[in-house]
Amino acid sequence: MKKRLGTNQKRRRKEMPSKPSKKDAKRIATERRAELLAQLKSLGEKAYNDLNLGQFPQFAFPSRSVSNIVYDSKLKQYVLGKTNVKRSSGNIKHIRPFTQLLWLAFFADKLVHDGKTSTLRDVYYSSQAYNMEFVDQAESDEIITDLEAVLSRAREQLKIYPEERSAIFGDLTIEYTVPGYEGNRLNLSSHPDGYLIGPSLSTAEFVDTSAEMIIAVEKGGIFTRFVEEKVHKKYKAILIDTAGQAPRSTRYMLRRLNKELNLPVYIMSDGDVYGEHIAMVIISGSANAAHLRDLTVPTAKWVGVWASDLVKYKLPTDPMTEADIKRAQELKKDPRYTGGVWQRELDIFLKIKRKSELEAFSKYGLTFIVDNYLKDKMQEAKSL
Amino acid sequence: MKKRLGTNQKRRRKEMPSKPSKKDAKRIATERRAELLAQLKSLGEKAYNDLNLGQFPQFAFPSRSVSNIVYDSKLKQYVLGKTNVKRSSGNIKHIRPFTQLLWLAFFADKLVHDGKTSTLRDVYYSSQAYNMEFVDQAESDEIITDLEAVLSRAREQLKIYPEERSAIFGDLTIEYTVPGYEGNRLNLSSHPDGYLIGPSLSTAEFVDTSAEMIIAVEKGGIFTRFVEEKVHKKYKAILIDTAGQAPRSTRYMLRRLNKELNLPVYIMSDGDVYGEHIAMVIISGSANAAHLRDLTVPTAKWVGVWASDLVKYKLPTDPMTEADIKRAQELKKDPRYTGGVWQRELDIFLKIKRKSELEAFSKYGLTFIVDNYLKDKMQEAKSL
Amino acid sequence: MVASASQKVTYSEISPSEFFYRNRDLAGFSNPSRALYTSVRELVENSLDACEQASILPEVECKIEAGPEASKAGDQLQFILTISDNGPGIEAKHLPNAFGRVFYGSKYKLKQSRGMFGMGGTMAILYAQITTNKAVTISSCFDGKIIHTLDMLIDIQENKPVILRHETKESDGKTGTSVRLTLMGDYLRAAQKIQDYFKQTAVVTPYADISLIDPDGKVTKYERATEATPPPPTETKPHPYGIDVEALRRLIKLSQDQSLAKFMTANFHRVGDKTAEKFLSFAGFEKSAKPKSLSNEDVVKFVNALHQFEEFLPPDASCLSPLGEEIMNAGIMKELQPEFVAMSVRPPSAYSGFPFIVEVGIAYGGKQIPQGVRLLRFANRIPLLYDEANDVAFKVINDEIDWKRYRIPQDAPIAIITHVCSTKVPYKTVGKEYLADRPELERELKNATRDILRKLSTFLARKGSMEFQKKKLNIYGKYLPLIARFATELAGQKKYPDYKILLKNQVQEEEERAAEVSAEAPKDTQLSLDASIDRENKTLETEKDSERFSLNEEAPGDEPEAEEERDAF
Amino acid sequence: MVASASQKVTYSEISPSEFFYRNRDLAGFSNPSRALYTSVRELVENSLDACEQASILPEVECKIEAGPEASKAGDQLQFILTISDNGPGIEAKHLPNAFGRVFYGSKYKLKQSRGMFGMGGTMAILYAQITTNKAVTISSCFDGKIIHTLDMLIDIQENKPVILRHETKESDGKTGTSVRLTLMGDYLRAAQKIQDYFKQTAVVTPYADISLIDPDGKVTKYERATEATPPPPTETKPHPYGIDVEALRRLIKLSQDQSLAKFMTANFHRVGDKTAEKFLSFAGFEKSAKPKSLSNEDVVKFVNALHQFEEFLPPDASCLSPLGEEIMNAGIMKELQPEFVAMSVRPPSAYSGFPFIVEVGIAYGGKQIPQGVRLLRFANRIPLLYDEANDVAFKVINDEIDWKRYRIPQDAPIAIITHVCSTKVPYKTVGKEYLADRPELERELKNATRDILRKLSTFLARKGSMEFQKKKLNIYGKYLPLIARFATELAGQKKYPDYKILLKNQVQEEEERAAEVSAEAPKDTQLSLDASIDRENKTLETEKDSERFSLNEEAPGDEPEAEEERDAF
Repeated sequence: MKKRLGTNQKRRRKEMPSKPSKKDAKRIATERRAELLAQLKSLGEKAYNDLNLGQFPQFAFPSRSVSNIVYDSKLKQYVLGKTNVKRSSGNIKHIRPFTQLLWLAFFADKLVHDGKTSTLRDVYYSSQAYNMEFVDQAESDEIITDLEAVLSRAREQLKIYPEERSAIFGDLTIEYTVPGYEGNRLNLSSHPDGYLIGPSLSTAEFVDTSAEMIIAVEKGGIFTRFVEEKVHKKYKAILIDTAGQAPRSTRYMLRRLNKELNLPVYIMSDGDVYGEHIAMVIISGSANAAHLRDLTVPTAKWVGVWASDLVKYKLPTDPMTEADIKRAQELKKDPRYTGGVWQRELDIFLKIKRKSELEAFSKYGLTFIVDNYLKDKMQEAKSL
Repeated sequence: MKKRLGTNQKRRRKEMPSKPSKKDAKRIATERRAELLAQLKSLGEKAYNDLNLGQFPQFAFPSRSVSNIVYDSKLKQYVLGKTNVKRSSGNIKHIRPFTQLLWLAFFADKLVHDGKTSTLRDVYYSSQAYNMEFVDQAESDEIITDLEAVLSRAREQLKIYPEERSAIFGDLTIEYTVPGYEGNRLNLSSHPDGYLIGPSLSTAEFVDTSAEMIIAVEKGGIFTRFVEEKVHKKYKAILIDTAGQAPRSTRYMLRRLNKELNLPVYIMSDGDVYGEHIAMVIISGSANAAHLRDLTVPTAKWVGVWASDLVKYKLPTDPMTEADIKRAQELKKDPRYTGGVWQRELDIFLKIKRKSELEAFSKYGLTFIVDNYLKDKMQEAKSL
Repeated sequence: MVASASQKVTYSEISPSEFFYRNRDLAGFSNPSRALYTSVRELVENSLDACEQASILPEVECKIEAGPEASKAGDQLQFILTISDNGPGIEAKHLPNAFGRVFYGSKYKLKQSRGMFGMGGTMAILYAQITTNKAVTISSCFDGKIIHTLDMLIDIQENKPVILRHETKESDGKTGTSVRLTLMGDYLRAAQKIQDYFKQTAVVTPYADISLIDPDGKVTKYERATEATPPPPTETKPHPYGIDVEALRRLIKLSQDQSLAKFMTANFHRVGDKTAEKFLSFAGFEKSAKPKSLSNEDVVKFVNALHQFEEFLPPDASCLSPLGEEIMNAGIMKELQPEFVAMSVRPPSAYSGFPFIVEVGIAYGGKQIPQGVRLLRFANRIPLLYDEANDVAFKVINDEIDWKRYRIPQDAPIAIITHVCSTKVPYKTVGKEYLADRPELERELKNATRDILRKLSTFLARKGSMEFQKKKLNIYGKYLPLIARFATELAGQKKYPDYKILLKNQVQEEEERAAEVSAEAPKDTQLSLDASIDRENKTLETEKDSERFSLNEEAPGDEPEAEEERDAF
Repeated sequence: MVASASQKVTYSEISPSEFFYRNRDLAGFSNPSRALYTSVRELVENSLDACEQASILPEVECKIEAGPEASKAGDQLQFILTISDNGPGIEAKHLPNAFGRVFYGSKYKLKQSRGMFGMGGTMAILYAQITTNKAVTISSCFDGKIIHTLDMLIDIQENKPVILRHETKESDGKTGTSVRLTLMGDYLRAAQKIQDYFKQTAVVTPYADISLIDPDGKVTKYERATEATPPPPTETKPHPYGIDVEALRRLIKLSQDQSLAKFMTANFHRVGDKTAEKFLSFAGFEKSAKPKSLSNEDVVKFVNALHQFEEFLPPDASCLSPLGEEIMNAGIMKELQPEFVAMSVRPPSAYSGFPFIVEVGIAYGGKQIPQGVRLLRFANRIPLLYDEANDVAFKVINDEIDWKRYRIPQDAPIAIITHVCSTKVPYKTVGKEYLADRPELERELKNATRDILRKLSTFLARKGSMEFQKKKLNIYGKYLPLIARFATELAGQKKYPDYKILLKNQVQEEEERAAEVSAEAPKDTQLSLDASIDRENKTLETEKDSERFSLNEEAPGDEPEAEEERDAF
């Protein structure tokens, strides 16, 4: 199958910082894969040798307990500290999770070898083929995170994907690397309902774009509204629907769009503390993923909905719940939240004790959010 | 923007029962729109005239109370009976919902005129621009359903969409009718992560396909697995991810694929009573939408996961909860569930009191579900 | 083990005062705080009883003084307790025994009084004596001329008073009694209960002037709010249902009557010639038989028949002295200052032959009553402060009333006042703290409570109905213009239709309807209308219910369960 | 209203039996079912008390016969109740008063007995008489030679026995007493309580042979399970803390002692020369002062000092007769047949000068004990069946024990048996149904309960530890081969490594460790190990905890709160 390039070539195309050739893309992918396989194999060899020496094999990896999660103000994200934990098969309390972890390494090795993807749920069930079992999916998810920490690699590299459905739309041509589609290209403005960001899009290479910015929104309804109101044309923007808290693959995608295409990222989320935190996690990452890199966009800008916008635009609001208030107070102490807009808006939330959401602008008509609010905000963003 | 047709034209293309020309598509759309606008206007005129006559205006529409939901065994779906309810502005208890209903008709009229879409949430907020208000979204959703009943039209025709995210993948070329994309064509096999079924896909016309069947699955993970294992090629199938209970727009899409392209529909859902019911709702519709037509696929086949498959394939299972059992007992009495496989499988569920899900086949390896289970089932489906 | 030789067993007799000395917890003297409270209470009740028996408007003063610091022991301290009243006084010859002898008193009658066991005052004096070894000082003027003053101890082993001093002096014409005793007590712990006791006593005796002077000299006055008093209770003959074999034997022994028929009318409550005759025929006795001729077996047969005969009249209330609506109202208004008060006085009833009357009052709102339901219990005008959860009234209010029926908000500020008066209150303990759940009593309490709740419900509905009128006007005023606007725009018209006449008509009509409805509130219709108003207050749940209800009204084919039973998908 | 002329007030005295006749609810005779139960119980307790005082292994028979149908009245029926024992008998001269006079008896002593108020038997007879008018028949043989049989009524007004018949006949050498009375009762309603009463009595008197013959003639036998009996209780002198002014006055009056020091050692419990001297100096009295020289004020001062002096020895247990572990164990094993039983007998303690001992037993498992915690309460060997929720033991077990500490599953089948014995049990009512929450009693109950729960906890932990060994073997056997397989495949090897030696070593090592641990169970380590075994039983929650715990053990820098406090995203 072959795809033609998008047809709007008359527009000024964004210069690719380093246009990768098809060959390059393939080579890079192959190298990455070999490196990963070597890492997995060495885990097996270590355990094998230990057993032959009459020793109980063990894993050591960075502790993910709160006391070992520290904020790296240079990286502007949470990272793990120096404390390691040991999981030994010689300890009756460890032998089960140890075996699970080793099995998972073995299973991931097979996935990578076979070029297959799987879901978190698949992993939970697949264990049974090997006389391994998990009490529930929470237990297997936990082991997957352990393996991420052991390898310092995201589960997506191990071909394990969660079932999450964020979407993208805009003038970006990509080239697939997944089996059967290698070399195929697609322009992401061709389907106005948006493209799901799944395994194949996550692993695609970027070929060409005329976009000058990325606008990420929290909700599908607003994403559709933005497409309908042609925000992608008016602002030369690639639109991303994070569908709530942005999944890792989407954060990875945002980072790549930012780094590889040198596009600024703007985030528009609901007018509550969770919305503020959705923006923050895109920018500075989460504590849960402190053991991983390459999931942050330090230069991204949160443009709304701010607590101050609730007042300024007289939006319909709901009262904040006890939980909302507690969350706001916690975030105020969070090292990621130092400085400017972050503290200011938290303070306003805590003062007005109200919250709102993006759809609330419909009070002023459906197009207000694009024609007025977004416009104001993009103006304002220049000074951020 | 222009799209070329998919390149696999060497395959036998499915004959379109009536290949609509571009003009036809446009004409049909225009006619539909005019009809809808006339219907809305007449609502306004009736109220206007009543007021001028010194009478309290009122609406009459079919009651949606359980006693008025009856099973039509010819249509094989639930329909509303003959009982009408009246909502009069002269009744202190009705005046508020009456006004809301009239406002909604007015608002929908604007949407259709302006060619905009909106979400259920947008409607909730938009009311405020008109001094109308809803206590919460549940209230506005209820009024939207009332208007559906008054007009006998689905909310999607009024340009009101829920935020639901089902997806489609396979060799189907469509032509958009949404503003800005009129006439654009797209082949739905070009993005292996799948296409979101949103407003633009819902309103697109079908142009061309080589597919011979539709396979609808309940979950994104299985959808991705099917794409990865090339089920679309092996079975010449269009794949649909219903993302749980199929949204109305997806059921409408399934019906159109079935009717317009004459493609058989096969449904594969989780091995529990909810899975069975997901299949049933695609086939025979829901009681909630008894006031609407054109949302059923009476010839669709449910091929799994059956309760008997749990036993046959020795799947990992969980015990059914009290709620599961109660649900199964209710469904046994449901008129849609008369006959063959439906009753039989409910009986087995109630006997073994266990449930499972599609991913459970991963116990036998990731490809088992396609290489073995799907194969068995498509064989079996011939006799259904 | 083989049975060894018998140990020596010795027998002895003890006096009644010795018994209660040894087991004083039984009478409410279990610890220094409870003892102080009980002493105050028993003596105040004696005073009130005395005044009321004599139809005197009571004036009672209770003074609690701290004794010398030196007399302190732990948290306890010597207190001097003085209770004075303006009652009829006690004849000098009865004075020593009335206060110095257990089982001696004026209360062993079939007659309503606060005291039941006739030993409260004596127990207080006994307790004072055994804790401080001090004599009690009793002053009383009976004839309005001479005041007798006694200093007295009790010889507990012999159950008799020991008089240490007897003085007389002239009176200024007033009668009354005063008791002054010194006891070890714990005022700190008792203070709250004592204050509650007086406060609640004031609710049911608004015709009394009561003062409390506490150890700091602080005076709390509960002033007379009405001069209306309940009629003094009178003694009554026993009701047939309350007769046991022993009682019948005694009556026969004393009787001079020549026939059973006469014997019955002379000795039994509310038994006339006709009833006596019917009964004797029912029981199988000759009406002319001589009472004294009955054999032992006859007596038992007679008593069993008394309990089974169903045509005796219920006891009348002449021997009882309920508070009545007026007095209870005055008491509640005075002490609780509620926004609304209602009473229900039940007709006389009886358990085991003892007549009783239940009176229940309800007070709602105002500044003093906190949110939630508070229960104030009284029996023969005594406030019952302890062991609420064991009381039959508590059981009735918490378990047997379907509060939802009355549509009273859960956290409404309510006080329920229950008063049970009887010639014999069925206390479960000598400490007089809670009433047994006799079925007859339970039934009457339930009926009275339902009655007052209905009244409160009506009041609240009427109150709601007034606000309803205003709201309705607003609603039509709000929605009709909107309807006009949307209809105009949707129809593509330019000019608004004239909806103002509609507005006027409708409001008048609705006002009339609401007025009718509120006159017979509370009813479902009324409340459903209210509910639809409540939408405006954003209470969706109620709103949905009323919506469905109204649809059903007009389309009777509809079923109200629609929402819940609809298909899950 | 103006005060009207005084009404005539009349005074009268009533006898103790008259008082309790009028207020019989106070003694537990409030209705026909309760009265039947109370009669059975009071008479059986008299019999048991008599046997134990005489160190005779008790044999008691209780027979309940239905009276003639004709005597029926409603649900009530005449019953003939006969209680016979093999006790020491009662001397003929005491026989009439012991059963026919209220406040006359052998129990007015500072000595442990089931009876407290000395009127249970008399009240049963009185109740029988007033409901059926039948005389009671009492037979007793005291000397082993002559049996005296009396037919007797009570003159209630005079509180004295009226003997209708007195016969004697020769005995076969056995002593004992039998009481036969006819009363109106409601057996249907009382049956359950009566059966519970006997069943529970059997738990605490396993040395007694008790038979119950019900109205249908069905015989239930509670047979002797042990010949061990508790030592018979003896009389004791009063403890200084229990002395009040009245008591001191009486002692002084009777005393012939020449000095206060001698007076104290002669009259007070556990007061020797040294303590007397110390106390007198503390209280400010001359040790050589004559007791009779004390003034009234001195007496009060003396008593206050007695209560404040802190160096008196606590009362000893010589006057008490606890059951002891052996007897209680026998009783519990016999009646409840549990899988595990443990006892805790507390050292003697005292409240207000009355010595008491708390004994608590726990029974776990077996076929008879249902799931959940059941409480069986006893006081001086009497089962307490009514008003459980008011009892101090109920309060302790429900509110004051932190059950989580003992890691006993919530629905474990447990019976807790509490026994309080004292020279004076702090009942709250004459009906003897529940104990007051005296702080000293509460404390002892708490300590004893904690003790038995610790024992049960240890038992359960050991039981768990045995199963633990087997499970551990399974776990290593399961996972080591898997580890070998995955390591081999991942490393791309062909041959499995030899992991079997590891398996063998590890299991031995673990067995030793587990053995140590179980010997000192229950500890956190043990339970944490158990928990990790529980993973296999799919309890993830516990599992996660233990996982975290173990990681921390080895990497002390880790904090255990990791999971909960992690960022929500």
